[in-house]
Amino acid sequence: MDLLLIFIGAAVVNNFVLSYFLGICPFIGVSGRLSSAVSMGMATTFVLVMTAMVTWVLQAYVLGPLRLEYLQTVAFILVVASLVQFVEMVIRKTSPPLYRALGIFLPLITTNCAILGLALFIQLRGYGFVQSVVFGLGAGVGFTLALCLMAGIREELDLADVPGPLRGAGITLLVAGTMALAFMGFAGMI
Amino acid sequence: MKARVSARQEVLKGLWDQNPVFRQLLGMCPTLAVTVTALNGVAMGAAVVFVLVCSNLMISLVRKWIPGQVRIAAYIVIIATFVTVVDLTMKARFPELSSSLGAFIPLIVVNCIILGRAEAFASKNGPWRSVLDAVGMGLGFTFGLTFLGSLREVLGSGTLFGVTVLPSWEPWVVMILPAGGFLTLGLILGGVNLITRTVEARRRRAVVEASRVTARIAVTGIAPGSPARGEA
Amino acid sequence: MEPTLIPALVTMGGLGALFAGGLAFADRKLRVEEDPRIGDVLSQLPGANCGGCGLAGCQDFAVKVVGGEKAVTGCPVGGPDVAAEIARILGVEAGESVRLVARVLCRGTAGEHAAVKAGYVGPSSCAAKALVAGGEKACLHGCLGGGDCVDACQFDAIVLNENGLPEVIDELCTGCGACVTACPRDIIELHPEDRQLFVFCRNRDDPRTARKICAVACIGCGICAKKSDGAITMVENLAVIDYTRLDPSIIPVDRCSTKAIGFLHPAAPVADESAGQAASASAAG
Amino acid sequence: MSAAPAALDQTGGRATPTLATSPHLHGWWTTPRMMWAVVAALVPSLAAGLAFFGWQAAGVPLAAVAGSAAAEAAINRWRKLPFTLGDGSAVLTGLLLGLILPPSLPLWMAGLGGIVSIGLGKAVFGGLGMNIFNPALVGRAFMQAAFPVSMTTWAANRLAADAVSAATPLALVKFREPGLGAVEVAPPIRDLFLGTIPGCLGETSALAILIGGGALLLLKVANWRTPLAMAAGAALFGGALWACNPAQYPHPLFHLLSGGFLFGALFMATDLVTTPITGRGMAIFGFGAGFLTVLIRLFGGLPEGVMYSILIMNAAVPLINRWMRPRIFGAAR
Amino acid sequence: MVRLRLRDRSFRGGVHPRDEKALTRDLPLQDMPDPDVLLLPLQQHLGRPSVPAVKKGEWVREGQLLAEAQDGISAVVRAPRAGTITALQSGGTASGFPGRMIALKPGPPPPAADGEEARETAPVTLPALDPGAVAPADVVARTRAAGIVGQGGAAFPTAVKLAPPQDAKLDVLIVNGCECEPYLTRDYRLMIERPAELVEGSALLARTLGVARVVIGVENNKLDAAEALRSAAAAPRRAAWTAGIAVEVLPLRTKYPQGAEKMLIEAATRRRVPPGGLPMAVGAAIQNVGTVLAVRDAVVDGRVQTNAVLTVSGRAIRRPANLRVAVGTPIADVIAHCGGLTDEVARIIVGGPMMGVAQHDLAAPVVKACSGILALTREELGPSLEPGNCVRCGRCAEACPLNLVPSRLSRLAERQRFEEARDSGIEVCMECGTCAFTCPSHVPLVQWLRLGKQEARKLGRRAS
Repeated sequence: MDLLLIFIGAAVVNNFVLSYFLGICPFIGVSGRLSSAVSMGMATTFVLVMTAMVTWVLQAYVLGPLRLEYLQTVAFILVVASLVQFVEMVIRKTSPPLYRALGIFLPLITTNCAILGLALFIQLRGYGFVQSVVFGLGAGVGFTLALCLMAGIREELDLADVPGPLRGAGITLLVAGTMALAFMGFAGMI
Repeated sequence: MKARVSARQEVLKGLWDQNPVFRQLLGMCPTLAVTVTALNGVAMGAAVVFVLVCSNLMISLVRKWIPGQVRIAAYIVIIATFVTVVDLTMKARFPELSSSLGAFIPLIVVNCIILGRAEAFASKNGPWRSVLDAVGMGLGFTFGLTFLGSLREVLGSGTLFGVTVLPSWEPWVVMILPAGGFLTLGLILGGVNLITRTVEARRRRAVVEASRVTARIAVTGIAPGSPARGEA
Repeated sequence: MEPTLIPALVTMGGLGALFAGGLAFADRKLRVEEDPRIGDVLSQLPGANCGGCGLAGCQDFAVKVVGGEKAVTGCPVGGPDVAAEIARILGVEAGESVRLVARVLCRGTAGEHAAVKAGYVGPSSCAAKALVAGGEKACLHGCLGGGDCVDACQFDAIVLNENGLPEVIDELCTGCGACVTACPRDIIELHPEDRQLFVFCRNRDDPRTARKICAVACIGCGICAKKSDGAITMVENLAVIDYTRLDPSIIPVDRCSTKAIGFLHPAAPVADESAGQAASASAAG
Repeated sequence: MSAAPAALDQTGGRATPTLATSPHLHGWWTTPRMMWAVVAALVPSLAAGLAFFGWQAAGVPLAAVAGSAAAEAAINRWRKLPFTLGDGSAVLTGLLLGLILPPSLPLWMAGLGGIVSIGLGKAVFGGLGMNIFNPALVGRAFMQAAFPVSMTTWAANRLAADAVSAATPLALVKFREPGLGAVEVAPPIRDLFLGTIPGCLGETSALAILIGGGALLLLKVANWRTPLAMAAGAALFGGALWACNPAQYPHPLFHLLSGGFLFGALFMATDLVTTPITGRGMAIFGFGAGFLTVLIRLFGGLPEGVMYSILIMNAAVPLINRWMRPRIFGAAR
Repeated sequence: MVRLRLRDRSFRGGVHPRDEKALTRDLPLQDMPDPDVLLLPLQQHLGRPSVPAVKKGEWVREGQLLAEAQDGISAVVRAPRAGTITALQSGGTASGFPGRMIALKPGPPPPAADGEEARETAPVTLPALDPGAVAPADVVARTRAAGIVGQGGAAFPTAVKLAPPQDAKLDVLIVNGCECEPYLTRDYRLMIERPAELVEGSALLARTLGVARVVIGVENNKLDAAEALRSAAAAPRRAAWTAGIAVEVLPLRTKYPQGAEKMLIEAATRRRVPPGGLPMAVGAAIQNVGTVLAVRDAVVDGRVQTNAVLTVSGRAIRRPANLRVAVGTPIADVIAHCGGLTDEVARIIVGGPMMGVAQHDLAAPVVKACSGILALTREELGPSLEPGNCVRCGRCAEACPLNLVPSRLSRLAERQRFEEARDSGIEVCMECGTCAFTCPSHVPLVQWLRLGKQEARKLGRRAS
């Protein structure tokens, strides 16, 4: 039950994009087409889960015992960036189709605030290993959900007469704002 | 590679032409998250300016020694170090501000502006220009954040930098909620685009006017309004 | 200070060395062959992987630009400088010496020169109009006046003038050819900027019909062709200019009864030396 | 030029030949007629609201309509678009908004809501037919977030059995004393049906809503699938919970009749622009909205969830339309 | 007795425009006197134009060959009346676009010159054939020689449809008597006036195609026609050779476009023709009642197609009528024969109001497949409204009998995203106009769809 709450909380109620403002850059950048949005969402979810595991281990077995908490930011980002780059290389070599579908999004994810944000949240809330993984998964699903909804809307808006100055990022932010208003309905659920 | 740019222009481009908030749409996460008040905007901007200047300078200095494959990781470590400095300093000196900015101070590490400037500018230019670029971009970011923060603070609480400016204002709570951030920035972006488009259209219209005049001269041989007209 | 600093340095140094070494090794082992230009383009990009281009990061953008799927100006962060650099790498602006400009080859103003057969109800787009009995004008080869070319131009270089015909603003025209493709009647062509003599009509109807439906149509009389020394030929009742053989000074433009053939700027002797001579010569003769 | 004018001369030259594409006939329903029909269908609800809350309550819908109409006219004028108040959509948006605001709301707030509805809900997308979210609900959600206190202050219903208390039935159930069962605090179904309870101007009387909404369904201005599916979603989910624990959770009929459920189902979820275009899509949309409504009501922090559930489903409409595209006639399964 | 049943068969979607058939339904078919000049377009059919076989100034007999078919899907043009060829010219046609045509002035031959033999002046006739004994190949040849084209609208050369490829397995002939277009009563009059010949012709075509079953589909607003056909189809009244062929008259729900090929086949057989497929894909052949009668007349009576049967109607026509006119009669003459136009005329249409073509040039002639000439007033066209934005009400998708989403397809075409439009099935659209009829915003859906189809076809078919 606890894990379910963590999952729903991260996926819907406190959606990373719509209520924590994490991962806004890809949310605006990669939500133009639904196909890219799905791939991006899946790649991000993968990295989030991986980050949750790796940073938890790093914190529990290296930084914690050595009392180096102040190095968190540096260590986490280093680990995440290197790991993502490594995974990208592996996928690229081993499976070109998978690389085209997911891999090309990986470098974009390193600088996604959601990744580092997740790592920091996990430490802040003191989650255990399994909780961290579920939290990462929930955050990833929530990110994918928001991204896909937005991509669907933007494909629809491609056919609409959005006023010139608002086209692109402007209308995306306004839609995101309205979605944030709508998601306020979930407030207080967890 | 490009025309020589004056130091002044190097700084100024960040303020409007390549403003990271309004034009390049970089660093959106903190832009939206912390701009609940104008003060937050200034503080966040200052932190970014510091990190940007230091990291740009450092990267520009060591750029020749970093091998290509690991340069991103190296840059991140450099940036992360300065971010940690800022984070710890703020926690010690301005605990209130630090808590209101929350996780977004450590998250400066992954702010696209900083890594972007490192890759795009500092890794290719000398230390002096890199610092100028950093100052310009940082100030542009600060300006964007402060503007957004002021607007949201005034509408959302009737105050500016904590001072009441609209005494009998019924606060629009929505402005300090996430939704308000998205909506305000979306509308501001629309406004900025409207301004640039209007300017551009005016420039275009001037060109068209000029071409019309040329055509008329070509047809009549007389420039409109020129003294020759009377004789003809 | 000392005791805290050492483990910190060791940890970070260790982590850094570990990952740097691993990545360098992996890079060597797992390298994938690709177009060298992708790397060159990539090195010009900001590298922030911000997704501002709508693609999955700078690498993806570089691949798409090299592949021609994305415009060189597609990176909003890089701005014009980066675009120029990418263009240089791709050789997009490969030494084009003659500037091409779009030219509209119809001067049949509806209701004035060109007969109108009926009122039209429906979308104003030329392509849609052409489907309904060929639009309001009786001429099935002339400008439909719906402005599809205007919409197609990304540079605002083409406007519908007060006569309902498109007009190209030379200064803004980049010669991209979008209007040429957009026009369902093929009345827009790209020509060198300084070219002056054109046949401003595409009507291929028989002389009687042509004369009836438009006062400025080429009626296929062939007078210009006869005196052109072979540079103008009559194809399906329409005068066609072979610019490689053209000597504008010998073309009897003033003998064209409908003025379908003529100079872009009729009284612009300065713009084109030979055109000017032709104008004055014919005026004298 | 041809014989055409000659032949038409038989009419004294008054008719001109026309080029136009087939079909040459059009059905009776036009967009303005549909919009005004919905406005007319809202009259019973408005009348009931005025009966319950007094003539002064008319100010709120009037201010909302004025705000939205003014915004529409101003924006179109600025963008140099044709004047569109005649198509009724701006008036409809304002009226819908006015009917889902508390009767005691300050008038300037209602007007602001109307402006936000049109500006943020419609104009930014390019005007009629282009918007993703229901404009009236965007305005309502904005107001709810902007002025949470004013938006949850209710006037007492003059015709209510308890004409002093001013808490809505949903709030009574949501914020009841621990230990009390849902049934004990909920008003009788008869009051919910007639509307003699506190609440938003147009939402209280199920009877009035059913009269207007039913007419729309019969005229086929609104599609019956969405409201039916929405009722089914709420009744099934609410009913399942009620069956598990009747003391803790309210009866499904309570869900259907209380708050803005019927109003939302019949007037908001049937909005043409922001709901799916295929029958199956409408069913999914409605069911989802009904389910989310009950979810938010029972487990969220707010007593009412109709508005949010419809807005959330609005966001999913492009995806629903995409996946529910009908199979072309004769295409293989 | 054929009764109207609420559950008569039909198809999904469609619309119910006011049928307005009362204007002409009770007016028997009349012959119209010949006009001064007949204009015979060389292209009165789908496919490539025919090639003239006569010269200017020549005098021709009625039924004489004027133009040869150019290839398989082309049809011959025969002289509708005896007369003199006055010109080979270009002129306006009812499609709205100009085309080549032969001008023929009806009249007696010029006096024979000295020493010349008096020429044959009787109409050209083909030998009458015995419908019970004629070989299928001869029916096809006769249909081709008579220049018969489909009367259902597309004007497809009928001979081609009567000779399906060897591997086609047909088991039913569907005769289209739906006449779902409002105003038109031409098919209705034919069914009422010539039921026996229609049944005979249907049996003839069934024999030619090798099928044993005929279904005549009639909308249930024409139950008297269905009744007439049913009694004509009753076994005792039929010729002996038709005994092996079952002829069934099937009342169908009155709904537009019930007469569309795919819709009628579904209603009659519950089979669905796949997208891009022909009726033969589901074992059905389909012919319009007018076509069936034309083939029957050509075989049994040896007559060539020289007349067009059409309805002249609309509230802006002074005297509506059902007429038999010589092919090539200018529209203006037909209108004049019907008393001319009233002042209220807003649009003149050739064909039905749902799929017909608005006319700007009334000098254009009536062609073989012409089903009607309508002159409508402003009120008849429906509510007057400036085309507005799509409000995504979904009425077009609900009404589209082919299950397309017209609003989206038209928007894609408008935005020139033809590839996506093609992938969403725009080429399946038959331009029946159901979507645009029902659109409350009066979006010109059919026009955009037509553009989209044209461009999608240009893109070429991608192997899928």
